[in-house]
Amino acid sequence: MKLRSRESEKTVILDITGKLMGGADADEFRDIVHKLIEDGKKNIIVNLSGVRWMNSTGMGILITGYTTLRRNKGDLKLLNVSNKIQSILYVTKLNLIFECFDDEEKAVASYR
Amino acid sequence: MKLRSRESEKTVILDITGKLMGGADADEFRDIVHKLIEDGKKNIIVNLSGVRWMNSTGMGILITGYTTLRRNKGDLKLLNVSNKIQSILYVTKLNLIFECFDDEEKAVASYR
Amino acid sequence: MNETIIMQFPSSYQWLNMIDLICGEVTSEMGFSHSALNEISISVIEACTNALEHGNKSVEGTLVSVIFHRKQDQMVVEVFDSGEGFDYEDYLQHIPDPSDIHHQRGRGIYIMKAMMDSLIFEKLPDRGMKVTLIKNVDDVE
Amino acid sequence: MNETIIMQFPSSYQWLNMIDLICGEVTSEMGFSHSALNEISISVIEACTNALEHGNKSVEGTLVSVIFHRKQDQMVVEVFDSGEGFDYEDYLQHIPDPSDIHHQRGRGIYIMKAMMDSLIFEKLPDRGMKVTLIKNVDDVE
Ligand SMILES: Nc1ncnc2c1ncn2[C@@H]1O[C@H](COP(=O)(O)OP(=O)(O)O)[C@@H](O)[C@H]1O
Ligand SMILES: Nc1ncnc2c1ncn2[C@@H]1O[C@H](COP(=O)(O)OP(=O)(O)O)[C@@H](O)[C@H]1O
Repeated sequence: MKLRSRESEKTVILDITGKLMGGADADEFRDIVHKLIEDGKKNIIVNLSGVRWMNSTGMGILITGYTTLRRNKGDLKLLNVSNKIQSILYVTKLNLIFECFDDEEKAVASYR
Repeated sequence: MKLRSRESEKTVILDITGKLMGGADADEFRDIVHKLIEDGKKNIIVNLSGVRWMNSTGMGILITGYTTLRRNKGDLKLLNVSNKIQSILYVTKLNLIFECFDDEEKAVASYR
Repeated sequence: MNETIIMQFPSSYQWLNMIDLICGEVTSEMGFSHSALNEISISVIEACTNALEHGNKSVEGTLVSVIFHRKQDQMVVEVFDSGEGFDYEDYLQHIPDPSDIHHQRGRGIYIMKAMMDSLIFEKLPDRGMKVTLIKNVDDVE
Repeated sequence: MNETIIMQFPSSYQWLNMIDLICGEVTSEMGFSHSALNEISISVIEACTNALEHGNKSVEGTLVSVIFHRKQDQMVVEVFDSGEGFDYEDYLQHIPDPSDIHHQRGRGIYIMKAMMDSLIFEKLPDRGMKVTLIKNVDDVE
Protein backbone atom coordinates (compact mmCIF):
# COMPACT_ATOMS: atom_id res chain seq x y z
CA MET A 1 0.00 0.00 0.00
CA LYS A 2 1.15 3.52 -0.83
CA LEU A 3 -0.72 6.35 0.81
CA ARG A 4 -0.73 10.06 0.01
CA SER A 5 -2.76 12.54 2.01
CA ARG A 6 -4.11 15.85 0.71
CA GLU A 7 -6.78 18.31 1.80
CA SER A 8 -9.70 19.86 -0.01
CA GLU A 9 -11.97 22.29 1.89
CA LYS A 10 -12.60 20.67 5.27
CA THR A 11 -11.92 17.14 4.10
CA VAL A 12 -8.84 14.96 3.90
CA ILE A 13 -8.43 12.80 0.80
CA LEU A 14 -6.29 9.70 1.20
CA ASP A 15 -5.06 8.48 -2.19
CA ILE A 16 -4.24 4.81 -1.84
CA THR A 17 -2.36 2.89 -4.53
CA GLY A 18 -1.31 -0.73 -4.76
CA LYS A 19 -2.28 -3.47 -2.38
CA LEU A 20 -4.63 -3.19 0.58
CA MET A 21 -4.79 -6.66 2.02
CA GLY A 22 -3.47 -7.07 5.50
CA GLY A 23 -0.08 -7.41 7.13
CA ALA A 24 1.55 -4.01 7.66
CA ASP A 25 -1.24 -2.17 5.81
CA ALA A 26 -3.65 -2.50 8.75
CA ASP A 27 -1.28 -0.86 11.25
CA GLU A 28 -0.31 1.89 8.87
CA PHE A 29 -3.89 2.80 8.02
CA ARG A 30 -4.98 2.75 11.68
CA ASP A 31 -2.08 5.02 12.68
CA ILE A 32 -2.98 7.54 10.00
CA VAL A 33 -6.63 7.61 11.02
CA HIS A 34 -5.66 8.17 14.65
CA LYS A 35 -3.28 10.95 13.69
CA LEU A 36 -5.96 12.67 11.60
CA ILE A 37 -8.45 12.49 14.47
CA GLU A 38 -5.85 13.96 16.86
CA ASP A 39 -5.40 16.83 14.41
CA GLY A 40 -9.15 17.36 14.37
CA LYS A 41 -9.51 16.11 10.80
CA LYS A 42 -12.47 13.78 10.76
CA ASN A 43 -13.98 14.13 7.30
CA ILE A 44 -12.12 11.49 5.33
CA ILE A 45 -12.39 10.39 1.71
CA VAL A 46 -10.45 7.29 0.72
CA ASN A 47 -9.63 7.46 -2.98
CA LEU A 48 -9.26 3.89 -4.30
CA SER A 49 -8.65 4.74 -7.96
CA GLY A 50 -5.20 3.18 -7.63
CA VAL A 51 -6.45 -0.06 -6.06
CA ARG A 52 -7.54 -2.66 -8.62
CA TRP A 53 -8.61 -5.26 -6.08
CA MET A 54 -8.71 -5.87 -2.34
CA ASN A 55 -9.38 -8.86 -0.12
CA SER A 56 -11.73 -9.01 2.84
CA THR A 57 -8.80 -8.17 5.11
CA GLY A 58 -8.32 -4.92 3.22
CA MET A 59 -12.04 -4.27 3.52
CA GLY A 60 -11.70 -4.86 7.28
CA ILE A 61 -9.01 -2.18 7.44
CA LEU A 62 -11.45 0.33 5.91
CA ILE A 63 -14.23 -0.79 8.26
CA THR A 64 -12.06 -0.22 11.33
CA GLY A 65 -11.16 3.22 10.00
CA TYR A 66 -14.85 3.90 9.46
CA THR A 67 -15.95 2.86 12.95
CA THR A 68 -13.10 4.77 14.59
CA LEU A 69 -14.04 7.94 12.72
CA ARG A 70 -17.76 7.54 13.38
CA ARG A 71 -17.07 7.13 17.09
CA ASN A 72 -15.27 10.46 16.88
CA LYS A 73 -18.11 12.15 15.01
CA GLY A 74 -16.32 11.89 11.68
CA ASP A 75 -16.92 9.79 8.59
CA LEU A 76 -15.03 7.75 6.00
CA LYS A 77 -16.36 7.73 2.44
CA LEU A 78 -15.04 5.91 -0.61
CA LEU A 79 -14.10 7.38 -3.96
CA ASN A 80 -13.46 5.54 -7.26
CA VAL A 81 -14.27 2.01 -6.24
CA SER A 82 -13.26 -0.66 -8.83
CA ASN A 83 -15.68 -3.33 -10.06
CA LYS A 84 -14.03 -5.96 -7.91
CA ILE A 85 -14.20 -3.87 -4.76
CA GLN A 86 -17.81 -2.98 -5.56
CA SER A 87 -18.66 -6.69 -5.81
CA ILE A 88 -17.25 -7.23 -2.33
CA LEU A 89 -19.20 -4.26 -0.96
CA TYR A 90 -22.44 -5.57 -2.46
CA VAL A 91 -22.10 -9.18 -1.43
CA THR A 92 -21.31 -8.19 2.17
CA LYS A 93 -23.96 -5.41 2.19
CA LEU A 94 -21.24 -3.01 3.27
CA ASN A 95 -22.45 -0.81 0.40
CA LEU A 96 -25.16 0.24 2.87
CA ILE A 97 -22.45 1.40 5.28
CA PHE A 98 -19.94 3.16 3.05
CA GLU A 99 -20.99 6.16 1.02
CA CYS A 100 -19.34 5.76 -2.41
CA PHE A 101 -18.58 8.40 -5.05
CA ASP A 102 -17.22 8.39 -8.59
CA ASP A 103 -16.63 12.11 -8.58
CA GLU A 104 -14.20 13.79 -6.20
CA GLU A 105 -16.02 17.11 -6.22
CA LYS A 106 -19.26 15.47 -5.20
CA ALA A 107 -17.49 13.53 -2.48
CA VAL A 108 -15.97 16.73 -1.08
CA ALA A 109 -19.29 18.57 -1.42
CA SER A 110 -21.02 15.85 0.61
CA TYR A 111 -19.08 17.03 3.68
CA ARG A 112 -20.22 20.68 3.35
CA MET B 1 -4.71 -12.12 -32.77
CA LYS B 2 -7.49 -9.80 -33.86
CA LEU B 3 -6.95 -7.88 -37.07
CA ARG B 4 -8.79 -4.88 -38.44
CA SER B 5 -7.89 -3.33 -41.78
CA ARG B 6 -8.51 0.28 -42.76
CA GLU B 7 -7.18 2.62 -45.45
CA SER B 8 -5.65 6.08 -45.27
CA GLU B 9 -4.53 7.74 -48.52
CA LYS B 10 -2.68 5.05 -50.48
CA THR B 11 -1.80 2.94 -47.46
CA VAL B 12 -3.49 0.12 -45.61
CA ILE B 13 -3.28 0.17 -41.82
CA LEU B 14 -3.62 -3.18 -40.09
CA ASP B 15 -4.64 -2.73 -36.46
CA ILE B 16 -3.58 -5.81 -34.57
CA THR B 17 -4.73 -6.51 -31.04
CA GLY B 18 -3.99 -9.37 -28.68
CA LYS B 19 -1.48 -12.09 -29.26
CA LEU B 20 0.90 -12.45 -32.18
CA MET B 21 2.90 -15.56 -31.47
CA GLY B 22 2.52 -18.41 -33.91
CA GLY B 23 -0.02 -21.12 -34.53
CA ALA B 24 -2.98 -19.87 -36.53
CA ASP B 25 -1.72 -16.26 -36.50
CA ALA B 26 0.99 -17.00 -39.08
CA ASP B 27 -1.46 -18.36 -41.68
CA GLU B 28 -3.97 -15.60 -41.10
CA PHE B 29 -1.41 -12.84 -41.46
CA ARG B 30 0.14 -14.38 -44.59
CA ASP B 31 -3.29 -14.74 -46.22
CA ILE B 32 -4.13 -11.11 -45.55
CA VAL B 33 -0.83 -9.91 -46.99
CA HIS B 34 -1.37 -11.99 -50.15
CA LYS B 35 -4.91 -10.68 -50.52
CA LEU B 36 -3.72 -7.08 -50.19
CA ILE B 37 -1.02 -7.62 -52.82
CA GLU B 38 -3.60 -9.15 -55.18
CA ASP B 39 -5.73 -6.04 -54.72
CA GLY B 40 -2.73 -3.88 -55.57
CA LYS B 41 -2.39 -2.61 -52.00
CA LYS B 42 1.27 -2.78 -51.12
CA ASN B 43 1.89 0.08 -48.71
CA ILE B 44 1.22 -1.50 -45.37
CA ILE B 45 1.43 -0.12 -41.86
CA VAL B 46 1.06 -2.61 -39.02
CA ASN B 47 -0.30 -0.82 -35.96
CA LEU B 48 0.85 -2.69 -32.86
CA SER B 49 -0.66 -0.37 -30.24
CA GLY B 50 -2.87 -3.27 -29.10
CA VAL B 51 0.01 -5.76 -28.78
CA ARG B 52 1.78 -5.61 -25.43
CA TRP B 53 4.32 -8.31 -26.21
CA MET B 54 5.29 -10.74 -28.95
CA ASN B 55 7.60 -13.72 -29.21
CA SER B 56 10.19 -14.38 -31.92
CA THR B 57 7.58 -16.44 -33.78
CA GLY B 58 5.34 -13.38 -33.96
CA MET B 59 8.30 -11.36 -35.15
CA GLY B 60 8.87 -14.01 -37.84
CA ILE B 61 5.30 -13.51 -39.03
CA LEU B 62 5.99 -9.80 -39.54
CA ILE B 63 9.30 -10.56 -41.29
CA THR B 64 7.63 -12.90 -43.77
CA GLY B 65 5.02 -10.21 -44.46
CA TYR B 66 7.81 -7.71 -44.97
CA THR B 67 9.79 -9.85 -47.40
CA THR B 68 6.67 -10.79 -49.37
CA LEU B 69 5.70 -7.14 -49.74
CA ARG B 70 9.23 -6.03 -50.65
CA ARG B 71 9.39 -8.69 -53.37
CA ASN B 72 6.20 -7.13 -54.74
CA LYS B 73 7.61 -3.59 -54.57
CA GLY B 74 5.66 -2.79 -51.44
CA ASP B 75 6.70 -2.22 -47.84
CA LEU B 76 5.63 -3.06 -44.30
CA LYS B 77 6.24 -0.47 -41.59
CA LEU B 78 5.48 -0.65 -37.88
CA LEU B 79 3.45 1.77 -35.81
CA ASN B 80 3.26 2.06 -31.98
CA VAL B 81 5.80 -0.57 -31.00
CA SER B 82 5.76 -1.43 -27.25
CA ASN B 83 8.94 -1.44 -25.15
CA LYS B 84 9.08 -5.22 -25.17
CA ILE B 85 8.72 -5.45 -28.95
CA GLN B 86 11.31 -2.71 -29.35
CA SER B 87 13.76 -4.70 -27.21
CA ILE B 88 13.32 -7.68 -29.54
CA LEU B 89 13.84 -5.47 -32.62
CA TYR B 90 17.04 -4.03 -31.15
CA VAL B 91 18.62 -7.23 -29.96
CA THR B 92 18.00 -8.93 -33.32
CA LYS B 93 19.00 -5.80 -35.29
CA LEU B 94 15.67 -6.01 -37.09
CA ASN B 95 15.24 -2.35 -36.13
CA LEU B 96 17.49 -1.73 -39.15
CA ILE B 97 14.95 -3.52 -41.35
CA PHE B 98 11.59 -2.27 -40.11
CA GLU B 99 10.78 1.42 -40.28
CA CYS B 100 9.01 2.26 -37.01
CA PHE B 101 6.70 5.18 -36.18
CA ASP B 102 4.97 6.50 -33.08
CA ASP B 103 2.71 8.77 -35.07
CA GLU B 104 0.17 7.44 -37.56
CA GLU B 105 0.19 10.61 -39.67
CA LYS B 106 3.94 10.43 -40.10
CA ALA B 107 3.73 6.74 -40.98
CA VAL B 108 1.11 7.45 -43.65
CA ALA B 109 3.09 10.46 -44.92
CA SER B 110 6.18 8.28 -45.34
CA TYR B 111 4.41 6.46 -48.19
CA ARG B 112 3.60 9.67 -50.12
CA MET C 1 -9.11 -30.50 -23.61
CA ASN C 2 -6.51 -30.60 -20.84
CA GLU C 3 -6.70 -27.22 -19.20
CA THR C 4 -5.03 -27.75 -15.85
CA ILE C 5 -2.96 -24.86 -14.55
CA ILE C 6 -0.87 -25.38 -11.43
CA MET C 7 0.68 -22.64 -9.33
CA GLN C 8 2.72 -22.67 -6.14
CA PHE C 9 3.93 -19.66 -4.17
CA PRO C 10 5.42 -18.76 -0.77
CA SER C 11 3.09 -17.82 2.12
CA SER C 12 3.35 -14.08 1.70
CA TYR C 13 0.74 -11.44 0.84
CA GLN C 14 3.01 -10.08 -1.85
CA TRP C 15 2.03 -12.88 -4.24
CA LEU C 16 -1.72 -12.32 -4.08
CA ASN C 17 -1.58 -9.78 -6.88
CA MET C 18 -0.04 -12.46 -9.09
CA ILE C 19 -2.91 -14.78 -8.14
CA ASP C 20 -5.38 -12.08 -9.17
CA LEU C 21 -3.67 -11.75 -12.57
CA ILE C 22 -3.58 -15.52 -13.09
CA CYS C 23 -7.26 -15.87 -12.15
CA GLY C 24 -8.17 -13.19 -14.66
CA GLU C 25 -6.17 -14.87 -17.41
CA VAL C 26 -7.25 -18.46 -16.67
CA THR C 27 -10.94 -17.68 -16.31
CA SER C 28 -11.08 -15.53 -19.43
CA GLU C 29 -9.13 -18.16 -21.44
CA MET C 30 -11.61 -20.73 -20.17
CA GLY C 31 -14.42 -18.58 -21.50
CA PHE C 32 -15.98 -17.10 -18.37
CA SER C 33 -17.85 -13.81 -18.43
CA HIS C 34 -16.39 -10.70 -16.90
CA SER C 35 -18.57 -10.79 -13.79
CA ALA C 36 -17.95 -14.50 -13.15
CA LEU C 37 -14.26 -13.73 -13.63
CA ASN C 38 -14.37 -11.08 -10.90
CA GLU C 39 -16.17 -13.40 -8.52
CA ILE C 40 -13.75 -16.26 -9.14
CA SER C 41 -10.76 -13.99 -8.69
CA ILE C 42 -12.08 -12.43 -5.45
CA SER C 43 -12.90 -15.86 -4.02
CA VAL C 44 -9.58 -17.46 -4.96
CA ILE C 45 -7.80 -14.50 -3.35
CA GLU C 46 -9.82 -15.09 -0.16
CA ALA C 47 -8.95 -18.78 -0.16
CA CYS C 48 -5.27 -18.00 -0.73
CA THR C 49 -5.29 -15.33 1.99
CA ASN C 50 -6.66 -17.92 4.44
CA ALA C 51 -4.20 -20.58 3.26
CA LEU C 52 -1.15 -18.41 3.77
CA GLU C 53 -2.37 -16.64 6.89
CA HIS C 54 -4.41 -19.11 8.94
CA GLY C 55 -3.13 -22.33 7.36
CA ASN C 56 0.57 -21.72 6.90
CA LYS C 57 0.68 -18.88 9.48
CA SER C 58 2.97 -17.02 7.06
CA VAL C 59 5.80 -19.36 8.07
CA GLU C 60 8.86 -19.01 5.83
CA GLY C 61 9.38 -22.01 3.60
CA THR C 62 5.72 -22.99 3.47
CA LEU C 63 3.91 -22.89 0.15
CA VAL C 64 0.37 -22.38 -1.05
CA SER C 65 -0.69 -24.41 -4.10
CA VAL C 66 -3.49 -23.54 -6.47
CA ILE C 67 -4.86 -25.82 -9.19
CA PHE C 68 -7.25 -24.50 -11.79
CA HIS C 69 -9.17 -26.79 -14.10
CA ARG C 70 -12.21 -26.85 -16.27
CA LYS C 71 -14.38 -29.90 -15.65
CA GLN C 72 -17.13 -30.10 -18.25
CA ASP C 73 -19.59 -27.51 -17.03
CA GLN C 74 -17.55 -26.24 -14.13
CA MET C 75 -14.52 -24.20 -13.31
CA VAL C 76 -12.81 -25.88 -10.36
CA VAL C 77 -10.10 -24.21 -8.28
CA GLU C 78 -8.35 -26.07 -5.48
CA VAL C 79 -6.28 -24.21 -2.88
CA PHE C 80 -3.91 -26.15 -0.61
CA ASP C 81 -1.99 -25.20 2.49
CA SER C 82 0.09 -27.25 4.90
CA GLY C 83 -1.39 -26.04 8.17
CA GLU C 84 -3.41 -27.71 10.88
CA GLY C 85 -6.83 -26.95 9.46
CA PHE C 86 -9.81 -25.82 11.50
CA ASP C 87 -13.29 -26.93 12.48
CA TYR C 88 -14.99 -25.77 9.31
CA GLU C 89 -18.16 -27.76 9.92
CA ASP C 90 -18.80 -25.78 13.04
CA TYR C 91 -17.67 -22.52 11.43
CA LEU C 92 -20.01 -22.96 8.44
CA GLN C 93 -22.95 -23.21 10.86
CA HIS C 94 -22.06 -19.87 12.42
CA ILE C 95 -20.79 -17.59 9.71
CA PRO C 96 -20.94 -14.06 11.12
CA ASP C 97 -22.98 -11.30 9.47
CA PRO C 98 -20.55 -9.63 7.03
CA SER C 99 -22.27 -6.25 7.36
CA ASP C 100 -21.58 -6.11 11.11
CA ILE C 101 -19.02 -3.32 11.26
CA HIS C 102 -17.94 -4.22 14.79
CA HIS C 103 -15.86 -7.04 13.37
CA GLN C 104 -12.77 -6.20 11.38
CA ARG C 105 -12.32 -9.75 10.11
CA GLY C 106 -14.39 -12.84 9.34
CA ARG C 107 -15.82 -12.11 5.88
CA GLY C 108 -13.67 -14.35 3.67
CA ILE C 109 -15.67 -17.56 3.87
CA TYR C 110 -18.95 -15.65 3.60
CA ILE C 111 -17.75 -13.99 0.40
CA MET C 112 -16.53 -17.28 -1.11
CA LYS C 113 -19.82 -19.00 -0.32
CA ALA C 114 -21.82 -16.14 -1.77
CA MET C 115 -19.81 -15.85 -4.97
CA MET C 116 -19.14 -19.51 -5.77
CA ASP C 117 -21.67 -22.21 -6.61
CA SER C 118 -19.94 -24.62 -4.31
CA LEU C 119 -17.28 -24.34 -1.60
CA ILE C 120 -15.80 -27.51 -0.13
CA PHE C 121 -13.39 -27.75 2.81
CA GLU C 122 -11.35 -30.89 3.40
CA LYS C 123 -8.69 -31.80 5.91
CA LEU C 124 -5.85 -33.52 4.09
CA PRO C 125 -4.87 -36.99 5.40
CA ASP C 126 -1.46 -35.94 6.61
CA ARG C 127 -1.48 -32.24 7.28
CA GLY C 128 -3.01 -29.22 5.60
CA MET C 129 -6.30 -28.05 4.19
CA LYS C 130 -7.78 -28.25 0.73
CA VAL C 131 -10.44 -25.73 -0.23
CA THR C 132 -12.31 -26.38 -3.47
CA LEU C 133 -14.11 -23.53 -5.20
CA ILE C 134 -16.54 -24.37 -8.00
CA LYS C 135 -18.27 -22.04 -10.42
CA ASN C 136 -20.90 -23.47 -12.79
CA VAL C 137 -20.88 -22.96 -16.49
CA ASP C 138 -24.26 -21.22 -16.61
CA ASP C 139 -22.28 -18.15 -15.71
CA VAL C 140 -20.32 -18.62 -18.92
CA GLU C 141 -21.14 -16.23 -21.72
CA MET D 1 13.90 -15.66 1.95
CA ASN D 2 12.13 -18.48 0.20
CA GLU D 3 10.94 -16.96 -3.04
CA THR D 4 10.28 -19.97 -5.23
CA ILE D 5 7.31 -19.68 -7.55
CA ILE D 6 6.24 -22.76 -9.49
CA MET D 7 3.94 -22.77 -12.49
CA GLN D 8 2.67 -25.53 -14.76
CA PHE D 9 0.51 -25.12 -17.86
CA PRO D 10 -0.67 -27.11 -20.90
CA SER D 11 1.33 -26.97 -24.15
CA SER D 12 -0.71 -24.29 -25.83
CA TYR D 13 0.20 -20.77 -27.00
CA GLN D 14 -2.84 -19.40 -25.20
CA TRP D 15 -1.05 -19.54 -21.85
CA LEU D 16 1.96 -17.49 -22.87
CA ASN D 17 0.20 -14.26 -21.97
CA MET D 18 -0.20 -15.58 -18.44
CA ILE D 19 3.53 -16.36 -18.37
CA ASP D 20 4.24 -12.78 -19.42
CA LEU D 21 2.07 -11.47 -16.56
CA ILE D 22 3.70 -13.79 -14.03
CA CYS D 23 7.20 -12.85 -15.17
CA GLY D 24 6.33 -9.18 -14.74
CA GLU D 25 4.97 -9.74 -11.27
CA VAL D 26 7.71 -12.09 -10.06
CA THR D 27 10.60 -10.02 -11.36
CA SER D 28 9.21 -6.76 -10.01
CA GLU D 29 8.46 -8.36 -6.61
CA MET D 30 12.01 -9.68 -6.61
CA GLY D 31 13.25 -6.14 -7.16
CA PHE D 32 14.37 -6.12 -10.78
CA SER D 33 14.45 -2.95 -12.84
CA HIS D 34 11.96 -2.36 -15.59
CA SER D 35 14.36 -3.12 -18.42
CA ALA D 36 15.67 -6.31 -16.78
CA LEU D 37 12.04 -7.26 -16.22
CA ASN D 38 11.32 -6.90 -19.94
CA GLU D 39 14.35 -8.97 -20.88
CA ILE D 40 13.50 -11.73 -18.42
CA SER D 41 9.89 -11.84 -19.59
CA ILE D 42 10.81 -11.93 -23.29
CA SER D 43 13.36 -14.70 -22.68
CA VAL D 44 11.09 -16.85 -20.53
CA ILE D 45 8.39 -16.54 -23.20
CA GLU D 46 10.92 -17.77 -25.79
CA ALA D 47 11.91 -20.71 -23.62
CA CYS D 48 8.25 -21.59 -23.01
CA THR D 49 7.44 -21.25 -26.72
CA ASN D 50 10.22 -23.75 -27.50
CA ALA D 51 9.15 -26.07 -24.68
CA LEU D 52 5.56 -26.31 -25.82
CA GLU D 53 6.26 -26.24 -29.54
CA HIS D 54 9.53 -28.11 -30.16
CA GLY D 55 9.69 -30.06 -26.91
CA ASN D 56 6.11 -31.12 -26.28
CA LYS D 57 5.09 -30.64 -29.93
CA SER D 58 1.84 -29.12 -28.66
CA VAL D 59 0.64 -32.61 -27.73
CA GLU D 60 -2.52 -32.56 -25.63
CA GLY D 61 -1.94 -33.61 -22.05
CA THR D 62 1.71 -32.50 -21.97
CA LEU D 63 2.72 -29.73 -19.59
CA VAL D 64 5.36 -27.05 -19.45
CA SER D 65 6.76 -26.24 -15.99
CA VAL D 66 8.42 -23.02 -14.98
CA ILE D 67 10.25 -22.43 -11.71
CA PHE D 68 11.31 -18.94 -10.68
CA HIS D 69 13.67 -18.32 -7.82
CA ARG D 70 16.00 -15.73 -6.51
CA LYS D 71 19.41 -17.16 -5.65
CA GLN D 72 21.49 -14.55 -3.82
CA ASP D 73 22.63 -12.29 -6.63
CA GLN D 74 20.70 -13.99 -9.41
CA MET D 75 17.23 -14.47 -10.73
CA VAL D 76 17.00 -18.07 -11.95
CA VAL D 77 14.19 -19.35 -14.15
CA GLU D 78 13.99 -23.02 -15.13
CA VAL D 79 11.73 -24.17 -17.97
CA PHE D 80 10.93 -27.87 -18.36
CA ASP D 81 9.29 -29.83 -21.15
CA SER D 82 8.82 -33.57 -21.64
CA GLY D 83 10.03 -33.85 -25.22
CA GLU D 84 13.00 -35.58 -26.82
CA GLY D 85 15.39 -32.65 -26.61
CA PHE D 86 17.75 -31.58 -29.38
CA ASP D 87 21.46 -31.29 -30.10
CA TYR D 88 21.90 -27.93 -28.42
CA GLU D 89 25.67 -28.14 -28.29
CA ASP D 90 25.76 -28.22 -32.05
CA TYR D 91 23.01 -25.60 -32.36
CA LEU D 92 24.78 -23.16 -30.03
CA GLN D 93 27.84 -23.29 -32.34
CA HIS D 94 25.74 -22.28 -35.33
CA ILE D 95 23.13 -19.79 -34.17
CA PRO D 96 21.82 -18.08 -37.31
CA ASP D 97 22.04 -14.32 -37.83
CA PRO D 98 18.77 -12.96 -36.38
CA SER D 99 18.71 -10.02 -38.78
CA ASP D 100 18.64 -12.34 -41.83
CA ILE D 101 15.13 -11.70 -43.10
CA HIS D 102 15.16 -14.79 -45.31
CA HIS D 103 14.45 -16.90 -42.26
CA GLN D 104 11.07 -16.67 -40.61
CA ARG D 105 12.16 -18.63 -37.54
CA GLY D 106 15.28 -19.35 -35.54
CA ARG D 107 15.65 -16.26 -33.34
CA GLY D 108 14.50 -17.58 -29.95
CA ILE D 109 17.78 -18.94 -28.63
CA TYR D 110 19.69 -15.94 -29.99
CA ILE D 111 17.37 -13.59 -28.09
CA MET D 112 17.62 -15.58 -24.85
CA LYS D 113 21.41 -15.66 -25.05
CA ALA D 114 21.57 -11.93 -25.77
CA MET D 115 19.19 -10.91 -23.00
CA MET D 116 20.21 -13.28 -20.20
CA ASP D 117 23.55 -13.47 -18.40
CA SER D 118 23.54 -17.23 -18.68
CA LEU D 119 21.53 -19.78 -20.64
CA ILE D 120 21.98 -23.47 -19.85
CA PHE D 121 20.44 -26.40 -21.75
CA GLU D 122 20.23 -29.84 -20.18
CA LYS D 123 18.74 -33.11 -21.33
CA LEU D 124 16.82 -34.61 -18.43
CA PRO D 125 17.80 -38.17 -17.41
CA ASP D 126 14.53 -39.75 -18.46
CA ARG D 127 12.90 -37.58 -21.06
CA GLY D 128 12.54 -33.85 -21.61
CA MET D 129 14.63 -30.71 -21.60
CA LYS D 130 15.48 -28.21 -18.91
CA VAL D 131 16.46 -24.71 -19.93
CA THR D 132 17.88 -22.47 -17.19
CA LEU D 133 17.84 -18.71 -17.66
CA ILE D 134 19.89 -16.58 -15.28
CA LYS D 135 19.93 -12.83 -14.86
CA ASN D 136 22.52 -11.25 -12.55
CA VAL D 137 21.73 -8.86 -9.80
CA ASP D 138 23.81 -6.02 -11.16
CA ASP D 139 20.79 -5.36 -13.31
CA VAL D 140 18.75 -4.84 -10.15
CA GLU D 141 17.87 -1.26 -9.33
N1 LIG E 1 -6.99 -22.63 5.47
C1 LIG E 1 -7.34 -22.42 6.76
N2 LIG E 1 -6.64 -23.00 7.77
C2 LIG E 1 -6.97 -22.80 9.06
N3 LIG E 1 -7.99 -22.02 9.46
C3 LIG E 1 -8.74 -21.41 8.52
C4 LIG E 1 -8.46 -21.59 7.13
N4 LIG E 1 -9.38 -20.86 6.43
C5 LIG E 1 -10.16 -20.28 7.35
N5 LIG E 1 -9.80 -20.60 8.62
C6 LIG E 1 -10.46 -20.18 9.88
O1 LIG E 1 -11.73 -19.65 9.57
C7 LIG E 1 -11.87 -18.32 10.06
C8 LIG E 1 -12.75 -17.48 9.17
O2 LIG E 1 -12.12 -17.23 7.93
P1 LIG E 1 -12.60 -16.03 7.02
O3 LIG E 1 -14.09 -16.06 6.92
O4 LIG E 1 -11.85 -16.08 5.75
O5 LIG E 1 -12.26 -14.70 7.83
P2 LIG E 1 -10.85 -14.13 8.36
O6 LIG E 1 -9.78 -14.76 7.54
O7 LIG E 1 -10.94 -12.66 8.17
O8 LIG E 1 -10.78 -14.51 9.82
C9 LIG E 1 -10.45 -17.82 10.21
O9 LIG E 1 -10.34 -16.81 11.19
C10 LIG E 1 -9.70 -19.08 10.59
O10 LIG E 1 -9.80 -19.32 11.96
N1 LIG F 1 12.87 -27.41 -25.79
C1 LIG F 1 13.27 -27.82 -27.01
N2 LIG F 1 13.08 -29.10 -27.40
C2 LIG F 1 13.45 -29.52 -28.62
N3 LIG F 1 14.05 -28.74 -29.52
C3 LIG F 1 14.27 -27.45 -29.22
C4 LIG F 1 13.89 -26.92 -27.95
N4 LIG F 1 14.26 -25.61 -27.93
C5 LIG F 1 14.82 -25.35 -29.11
N5 LIG F 1 14.84 -26.43 -29.91
C6 LIG F 1 15.40 -26.52 -31.28
O1 LIG F 1 16.21 -25.38 -31.50
C7 LIG F 1 15.80 -24.70 -32.68
C8 LIG F 1 16.03 -23.22 -32.54
O2 LIG F 1 15.18 -22.65 -31.58
P1 LIG F 1 14.89 -21.10 -31.60
O3 LIG F 1 16.18 -20.37 -31.71
O4 LIG F 1 14.07 -20.80 -30.40
O5 LIG F 1 14.09 -20.78 -32.93
P2 LIG F 1 12.69 -21.37 -33.47
O6 LIG F 1 11.92 -21.85 -32.28
O7 LIG F 1 12.05 -20.20 -34.15
O8 LIG F 1 13.02 -22.45 -34.43
C9 LIG F 1 14.36 -25.08 -32.87
O9 LIG F 1 13.94 -25.00 -34.20
C10 LIG F 1 14.34 -26.52 -32.35
O10 LIG F 1 14.75 -27.40 -33.35
